[in-house]
Amino acid sequence: MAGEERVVKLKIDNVRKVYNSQNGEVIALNGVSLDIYENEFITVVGPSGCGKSTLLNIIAGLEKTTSGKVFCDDQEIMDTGTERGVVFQQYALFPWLTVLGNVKFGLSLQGMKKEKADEIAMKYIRMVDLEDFVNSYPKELSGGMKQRVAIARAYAANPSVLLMDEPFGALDAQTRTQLQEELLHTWEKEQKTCFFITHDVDEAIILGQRVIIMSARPGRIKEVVDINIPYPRSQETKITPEFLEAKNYIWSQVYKEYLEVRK
Amino acid sequence: MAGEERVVKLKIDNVRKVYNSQNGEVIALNGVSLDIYENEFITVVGPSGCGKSTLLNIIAGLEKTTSGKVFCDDQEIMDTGTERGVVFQQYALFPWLTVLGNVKFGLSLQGMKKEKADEIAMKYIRMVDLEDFVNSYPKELSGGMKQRVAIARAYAANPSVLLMDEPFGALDAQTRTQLQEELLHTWEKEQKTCFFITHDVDEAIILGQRVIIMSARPGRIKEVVDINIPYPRSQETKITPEFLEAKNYIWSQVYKEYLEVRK
Amino acid sequence: SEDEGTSEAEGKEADKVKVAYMPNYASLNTVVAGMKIGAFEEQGIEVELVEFADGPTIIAALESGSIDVGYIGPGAHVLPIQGEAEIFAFSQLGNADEVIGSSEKGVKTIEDLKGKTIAVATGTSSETILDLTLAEVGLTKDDVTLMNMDASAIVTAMISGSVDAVATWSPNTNAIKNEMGDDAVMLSNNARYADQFPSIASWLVKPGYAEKNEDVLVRFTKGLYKGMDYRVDNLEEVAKWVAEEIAVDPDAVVQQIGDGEWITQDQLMTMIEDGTLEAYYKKQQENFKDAGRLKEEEMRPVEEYVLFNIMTDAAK
Amino acid sequence: MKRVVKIVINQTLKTKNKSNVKKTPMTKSNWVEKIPSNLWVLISLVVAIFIWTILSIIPNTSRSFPNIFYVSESVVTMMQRGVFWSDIASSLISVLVGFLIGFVISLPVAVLMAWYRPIRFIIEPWIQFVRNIPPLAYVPLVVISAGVGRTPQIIVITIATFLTMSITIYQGVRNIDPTLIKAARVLGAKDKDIFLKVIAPASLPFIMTAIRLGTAIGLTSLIAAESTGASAGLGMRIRALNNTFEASPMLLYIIVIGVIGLIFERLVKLLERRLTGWQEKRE
Amino acid sequence: MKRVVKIVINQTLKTKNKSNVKKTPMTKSNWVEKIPSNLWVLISLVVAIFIWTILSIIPNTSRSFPNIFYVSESVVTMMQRGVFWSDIASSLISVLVGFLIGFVISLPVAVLMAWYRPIRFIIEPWIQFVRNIPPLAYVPLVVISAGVGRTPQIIVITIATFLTMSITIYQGVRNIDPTLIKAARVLGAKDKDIFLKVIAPASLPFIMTAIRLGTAIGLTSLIAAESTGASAGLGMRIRALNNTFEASPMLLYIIVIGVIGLIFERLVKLLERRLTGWQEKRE
Ligand SMILES: Nc1ncnc2c1ncn2[C@@H]1O[C@H](COP(=O)(O)OP(=O)(O)OP(=O)(O)O)[C@@H](O)[C@H]1O
Ligand SMILES: Nc1ncnc2c1ncn2[C@@H]1O[C@H](COP(=O)(O)OP(=O)(O)OP(=O)(O)O)[C@@H](O)[C@H]1O
Ligand SMILES: [Mg+2]
Ligand SMILES: [Mg+2]
Repeated sequence: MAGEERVVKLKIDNVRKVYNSQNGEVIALNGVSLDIYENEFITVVGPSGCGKSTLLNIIAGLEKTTSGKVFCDDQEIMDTGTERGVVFQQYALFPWLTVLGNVKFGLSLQGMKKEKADEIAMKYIRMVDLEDFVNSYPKELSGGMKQRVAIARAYAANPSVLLMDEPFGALDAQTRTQLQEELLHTWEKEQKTCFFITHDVDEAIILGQRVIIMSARPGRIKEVVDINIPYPRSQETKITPEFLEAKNYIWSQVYKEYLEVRK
Repeated sequence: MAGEERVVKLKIDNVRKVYNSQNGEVIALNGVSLDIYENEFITVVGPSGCGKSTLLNIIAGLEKTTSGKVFCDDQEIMDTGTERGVVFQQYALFPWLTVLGNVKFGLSLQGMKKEKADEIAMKYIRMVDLEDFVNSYPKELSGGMKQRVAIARAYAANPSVLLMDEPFGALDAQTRTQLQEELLHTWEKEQKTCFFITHDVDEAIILGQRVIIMSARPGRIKEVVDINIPYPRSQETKITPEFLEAKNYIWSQVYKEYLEVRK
Repeated sequence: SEDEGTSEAEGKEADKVKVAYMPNYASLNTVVAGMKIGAFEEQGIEVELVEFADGPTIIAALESGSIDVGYIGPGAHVLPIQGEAEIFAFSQLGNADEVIGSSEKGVKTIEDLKGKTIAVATGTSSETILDLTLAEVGLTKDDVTLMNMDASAIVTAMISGSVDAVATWSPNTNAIKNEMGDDAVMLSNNARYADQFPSIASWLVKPGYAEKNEDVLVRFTKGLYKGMDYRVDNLEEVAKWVAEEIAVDPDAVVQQIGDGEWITQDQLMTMIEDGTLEAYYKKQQENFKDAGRLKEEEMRPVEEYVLFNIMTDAAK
Repeated sequence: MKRVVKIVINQTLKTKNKSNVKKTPMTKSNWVEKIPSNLWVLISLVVAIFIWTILSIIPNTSRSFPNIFYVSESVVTMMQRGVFWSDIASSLISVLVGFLIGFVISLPVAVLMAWYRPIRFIIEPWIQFVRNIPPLAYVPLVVISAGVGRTPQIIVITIATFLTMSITIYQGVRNIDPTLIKAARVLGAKDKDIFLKVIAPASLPFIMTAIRLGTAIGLTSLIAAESTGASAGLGMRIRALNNTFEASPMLLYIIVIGVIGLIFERLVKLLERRLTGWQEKRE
Repeated sequence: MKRVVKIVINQTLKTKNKSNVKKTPMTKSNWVEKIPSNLWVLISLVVAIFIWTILSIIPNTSRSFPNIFYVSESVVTMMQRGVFWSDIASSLISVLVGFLIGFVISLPVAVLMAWYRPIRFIIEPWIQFVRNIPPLAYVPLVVISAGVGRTPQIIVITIATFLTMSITIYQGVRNIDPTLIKAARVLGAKDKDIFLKVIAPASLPFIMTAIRLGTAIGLTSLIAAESTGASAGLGMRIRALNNTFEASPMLLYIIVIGVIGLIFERLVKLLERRLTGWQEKRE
């Protein structure tokens, strides 16, 4: 995947983000710069509160920077855009819509005809293997199924960038593993630029081409680790020496950060 | 652990349980008999709806049998009793009590003096490594911490039988693994008769001395598998050939059951 | 309360009488005057006042036995006729109801009412006066638009010009006149129909009470008489006492002085002797029957429910 | 292997739903469970009529509780007077229109309160303030500004229902999960879409509660509302019948109001089941 | 390794709590955020007084809205008449006692309704039925059975508050997680313990809502309650002042009711924060 001529998809340029809260200012991000290439799979780890979600929200256009800019396809990001899809940790499905209704929500907004929207939505519902549940409401689905719907919904809007904020954080191990594999599989088929936040170092390594390690107070990029494990990867990858080496290294770095935060 | 002279702690004798629901009778359990020995660790697997929870509730005294009897220490079980503690899947902590208040709930009910109750409760709070959170309310705890409180609460009442209904079902993988190890550790120190329901075959094998496989419609005991892996067990046990053999065997049996249910 | 013979019960503990009233001059003037001049004390009676918003609730309180005597206006007299209560004293002929037109809206005479919107509280004596007023010029309720509303809302409706005329009672009428000045034209009032529709107000007890407590009742009536006589000569002073009792503006109560024909004990005795009083009550029965509120078979002799003997005994 | 995992997920799911069903934990006796709910309604009715009959026999209460025959008779009486149906119709119109306007106003007010702190801080205390004042107390004010007839009746009911509904809906909108709004935005929703397609459906359960409270308050404010001037109406007639001491038709009218309330309640329940079936009940 | 895992848990936890803070998603302007809430109350007050002053100038409304000076003056008037404090005291006693009795009755009724189907089926429809009837309509009935004075006032308020509170608490008890009850039973709790140590605290949030609704309804029923015969009281005085068309003291009394309502609201909020701080807010 690491071809020679790489196009920069997302350019994060010296971003600073300060929140004003009752207890004074909180510097959530400071001097964050990063180029993310087209079709690249970036994973992000770091202690809680280091600004991972803030960065993702800025890329998504859900929050504004205090200073610095973010570009997508050389266009400055000012607002949300359908070329940047987001998958949230808590699924964020619309509980009053069926699986189908959720997946085609974005399509209907774009004024697409019902038949066409249904057709596209069904394609992605099949992709996540939920064709038996098209007309089910979210409350009738298990956590893993809900997250699959969220992924299908993000895919259906056909974004070129997929931003995921700990999408598997709330799932049990089995489901989590399974969804990781499905995600990898889909990404290998239909490449998109992925920005994937996780607390789980294993997950970061098994998915990412580069792992971004962030540090807190203020949130900065501490290190970028290249993961040179070839795709297709699977759960077996976890026992390869490359994996274990990367894991040990990243753990130690993240662990330091955790200790830092505790102080 | 498998000593020569084994005392029967729980005797389940030809239990049948029928529920009357709007759609007619549901036979939840039929002809279930089992002897559980003192200090034994029993794990139970089986498809959903095969009556695992029903059996546990009957042993706990929360439900009555339709026919058949259950004995604890040769005494017929007619009601709940503090010698049989239960840990529920959804934690079932009292949200209006602190960690300490939850753990000593049962002790206070038994009319124990405040100081004594506090002392005993603290012992078990330390056991589950939550001494920093004594005065926190459940809402301030993560899922894993809540489940630890539930376990401490069950232990504090000093039951000789511990009934657990998918206690780790809602936890993420890391926490789950950690709690499994803690539970094993505690059980090795302070032996109790454990009856542990799970959906996770790995979990059933790593914890149990015997794995009960149940089958559905009506709920019966399909097979009892002895796990001859010596304690102390740990996560490394999962790569031993004994473990893998047991896993393959039980998976295949359970899988058959699942297919059965689907039909 | 069952003491023997002696009516002047000095040195003995006073008998307590709970009196139900409505917060206006007509209802309170005799009792308050009697209390202030010590007329009840003299009779060994301690009066406790309880305020009510309307007659129906007073009747209900009377029935439950939680008050002893109550003041009621004309509308509630159907109940004593039906045997639900007994009248032990006449209070006054009311002159509080008026039909008022708004000259601005073109209602200057009774004839002008045709086709207009008139506010009235249904079931009250004001409604009857309105009926009589309309009948005088050959109109019926069908010739006008009736708005049934709460007494207080009637005033605001009239002043704000939402209705063309009203039929209501004092103090609402005073408030309307105060606010509208010359624009408010009084078209008719009770006095105009006194012979057709006597607006009788009376004092009530529940059936059987008088029999058991005749002595107390007579003494209470004696107190009332003293209050009546004092009142006739001191209308304004009594108005101020009433205002004090119900904690409202004294001027507002003074304006209510014209609400009735205030009589003395002697005048009352004359009315009893020459049969005028009985005639009023009889007429009242007929009016109820005509209005469909009383059935033919429910009509009965006045002396069965008006206890003339209490009134005459008290005058001795 | 993958297949198995999937089945496990489905199974877990089933367990979850099942647990929604067994709500009441403690019912023990079995024959009680078997009595159908229609029969219960009947039993409840019989008990009530029995108590009523007793009240109509006790001398003290008999005048206010005429027995059931007199009350049924008075249906005929009131129909002969030609007011029974027009009273019901008039009150229904006032309550429904007042309720609808109150509802329509409370929706945007609730949303504005939830979104904009200044509006919340300025409006909320006043809503809370007026909410505790008996509607009868502001009847004269309404008559001054709106005259007599249908309008002020509707206004009184609008005010009373608005106060309660806006607070209820406001709490609902406040409780909307902000990620739902974010999710809609990243899928390309504009402010209008967010209002119509997220805020509105997401606050439906609270809107339903508001509707339920609103209709009840509309009915209990009926007497106050119709004291602003009415030529027909249940509340106005109750006052008039009270003035003329006609206990039977008065009790009849009180019962009519109660029955209308029950019918509203059922309708709202029906609506609720249809509109918020997607809602996840508490675990 | 274990240590790290534990930290991760704590961190996750922090994130969770944090997310409770950012409730309103859409507030954009920053200076608005900085105005302290006390200032907002002041602004709100100023706006209201401004509107009031305008109303007192417009000829049409000026009679019912005397300006603020007249109204303040009437505090003195009513004190001179010697009724101001006794009216407030009397109404407070009626409302509080009525509310308390209503509350004390509604607790067991709610629990019984939640636990026993027969009781639920028999009682619930009647509560729903009476709930929609204006309290003024049953005032005569109350007077007949309870006489005059404090008792019937309290009874009217008790009925009105009971109806709403029992339904609210009942829904709360119904919603109690049955596993909590099971958990208590296996720890040796008897029926009494379950009631006192599980049902009672678990339904506290709903009880709080019930209290809030109950006090509001107690106040709005004040005029109805005090029309049963009273010697002092805010509602009864409002009627009397209404009869004599004294707009200033009447408006004053209306404001007093509103203020009492606000004070109750604050007290309940305080109580709520103390008693249900453990409650997990919706994610
Ligand atoms: N709306 C806000 N107002 C004030 N401070 C905020 C806000 N959102 C985030 N912060 C602060 O900014 C910092 C970064 O938050 P962010 O949510 O980006 O962290 P994170 O890395 O995603 O953490 P986690 O791993 O727990 O999700 C934290 O200190 C947080 O308290
Ligand atoms: N209260 C009840 N009323 C009627 N049927 C019930 C009741 N409780 C359980 N059942 C039925 O009894 C059967 C066994 O249920 P049980 O909860 O014991 O299954 P389980 O093995 O614990 O399932 P799971 O793995 O999903 O927890 C199911 O078919 C269920 O539908
Ligand atoms: Mg985050
Ligand atoms: Mg189960």
